[in-house]
Amino acid sequence: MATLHTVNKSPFANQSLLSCLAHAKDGDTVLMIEDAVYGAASGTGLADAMAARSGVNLAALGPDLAARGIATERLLAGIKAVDYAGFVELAASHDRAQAWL
Amino acid sequence: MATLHTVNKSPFANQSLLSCLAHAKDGDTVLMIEDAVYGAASGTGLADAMAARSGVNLAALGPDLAARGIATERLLAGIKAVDYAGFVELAASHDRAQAWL
Amino acid sequence: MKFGILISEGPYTHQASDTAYHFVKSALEAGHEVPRVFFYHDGVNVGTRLSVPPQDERNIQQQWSALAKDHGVDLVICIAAAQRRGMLDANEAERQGKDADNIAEGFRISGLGQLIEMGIETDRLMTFGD
Amino acid sequence: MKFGILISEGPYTHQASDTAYHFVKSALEAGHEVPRVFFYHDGVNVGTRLSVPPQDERNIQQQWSALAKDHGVDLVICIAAAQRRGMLDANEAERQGKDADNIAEGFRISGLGQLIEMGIETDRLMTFGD
Amino acid sequence: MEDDVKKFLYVNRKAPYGTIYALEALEVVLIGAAFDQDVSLAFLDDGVFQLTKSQDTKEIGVKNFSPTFRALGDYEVTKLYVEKESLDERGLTADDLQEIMWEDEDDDWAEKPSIRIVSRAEMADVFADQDVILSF
Amino acid sequence: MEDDVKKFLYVNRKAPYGTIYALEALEVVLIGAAFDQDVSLAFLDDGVFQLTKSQDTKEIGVKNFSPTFRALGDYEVTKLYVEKESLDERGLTADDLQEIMWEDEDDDWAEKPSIRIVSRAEMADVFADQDVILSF
Repeated sequence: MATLHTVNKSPFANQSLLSCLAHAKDGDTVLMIEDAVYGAASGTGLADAMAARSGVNLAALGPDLAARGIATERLLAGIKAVDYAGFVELAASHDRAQAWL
Repeated sequence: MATLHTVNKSPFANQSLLSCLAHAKDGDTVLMIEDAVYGAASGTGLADAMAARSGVNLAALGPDLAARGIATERLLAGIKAVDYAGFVELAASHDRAQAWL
Repeated sequence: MKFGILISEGPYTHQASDTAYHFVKSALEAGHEVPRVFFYHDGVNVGTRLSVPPQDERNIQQQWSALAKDHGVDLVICIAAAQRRGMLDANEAERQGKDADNIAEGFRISGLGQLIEMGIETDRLMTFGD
Repeated sequence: MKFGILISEGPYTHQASDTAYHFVKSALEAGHEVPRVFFYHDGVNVGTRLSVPPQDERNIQQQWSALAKDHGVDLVICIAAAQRRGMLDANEAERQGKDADNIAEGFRISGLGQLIEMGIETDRLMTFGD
Repeated sequence: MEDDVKKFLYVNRKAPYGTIYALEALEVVLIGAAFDQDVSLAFLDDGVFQLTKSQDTKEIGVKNFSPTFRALGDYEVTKLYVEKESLDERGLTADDLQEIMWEDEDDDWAEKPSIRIVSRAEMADVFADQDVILSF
Repeated sequence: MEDDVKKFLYVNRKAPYGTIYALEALEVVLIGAAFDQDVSLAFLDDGVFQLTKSQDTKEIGVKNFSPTFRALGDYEVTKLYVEKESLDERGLTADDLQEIMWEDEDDDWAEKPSIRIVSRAEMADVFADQDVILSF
């Protein structure tokens, strides 16, 4: 009974990603889309907060990463890039979706 | 040659107020309007960050405080409540206005 | 699986309606059903037929209207949100005494009950907003 | 003193256009001049004459149109932002081959140069957005 | 509870008045109440500001919709979860929130509070227990 | 500099593509360049993301406007202030940004970089030196 959480705001401007991570349960997936994908990069001031939630699956939308020039090599360890079809699969394979607007 | 800075986003959700405070110069005024007035209340997790910028004049828009149920007694020490006419006076008496959107 | 889609932001200004479009297209290609998309808040503005985006940009309204036509997706604009924001169909325009309407083909105006119904009748509700 | 006003968000969804309205009214009451208000981004949506807000809510478009009439404030909607978002006057509708227009009285559509000109010719530029 | 009843959660994370999301979320809740589903509301992050007392919007010229929360009991919307950590960070306590009551017809119409202050961990449990989550 | 020239600053604090502000800000800069004012651009907070290399928007179906920054020199827009602290927090260095050049006609058309990396304190000085500040 896992939840797919989607976050779409830059974590450098907005608290939504941190709030989402604080509420996600082990086994849930947090998918970063749109401006939230900036949170998927390594070497930022947020990397520690992201790494701390080790029980949660982290993913980022590849088309949004590419649009923002974030190469796959720059992703934090453990973050999986998915395309729109992968987004649909995640939505279908979890029991509910929660958007952190 | 002072600047009137306006901030309109809740500092609990968004970094704009903190960024504004980090860039305001001594003698400038930071006016909190709309959802930013939540930052003017005492007893919050942000009160220390607000108090640290002692060279900057802090003000909050009274009509927005009232709308959000923040009584004048709850304001942080040193924050002045102004009405729309006071907002206009601040805009006229400073040399420029900068909106932190 | 049946997906219900809620779009809460307007076109061009926020990426929400673009992301939703790519999600819906991919879901349909994967064999899922998307019986309805509900437009709420500024999302109602997606349905205007009066927009003229630059020629080198996508036309968001036309993308949605094409999905409605090709896949029978029911595009519902919330009437209460639409009234505040000046989105009207011919019926509403007449009822409100307005001299023009602006809803594009494939979109229809209806009540918030359609959103709840979508939540009840689909397997998964996806929200795209800001 | 002459104030120029830039409004960057749409009506009802964000408070920006309300705050700007109260600011402009107070500035005029204090004897200042507000020669122009420029509507950009979703701010262009303030100028639709098709909105029908609930009866117990303010009518934002009518508030602005009244200021234009009573105080000669020039309400300018950016043409490029308006085209993306489906805001047209009768001329633009004809030029673009659209069958309807939706700009309210007191508003006019013009280019971004009017924003720069406002910055040059006023003493203080105030921005209301999100 | 019948099998065709779904658990609907309305999640409120935004402050009122600066944007319209809080008001339009409440409009969905009122319409949704007619559908006989199992409805809960969650207030966390800036959403807790929606429930504060003494809101007076006269001077900003915007409708004060906060009294409507007190009418939710009449619509059989009686579960308003409010996150304690969100209150704490904002310098608020339960006393700063409106009193919102409902009448329990199974308990001789006793008046009971609709607001349930929960921890962040309990809020996460509320989220994980839903069929449909509507976020505003 | 003539007396009727004002110092215009365009402040960019938002990331591209998630919202349209960055693109529409650039459209103002291009039009504004025709007015012979003293123009500067500031990039801080998430605004620094606008200038990064290798943006490829094909899959999101949105126009990639990042190459337009490289054309600003042709419009005599040659002062792009970028805040170092904002880069640092985001794990970026000057090497992650596009090379944006302009030709100095007073110096035998020498190519010079338009991007000037400044500290937060220097950015505050840039702000305090303006006549008109347009924020996006």
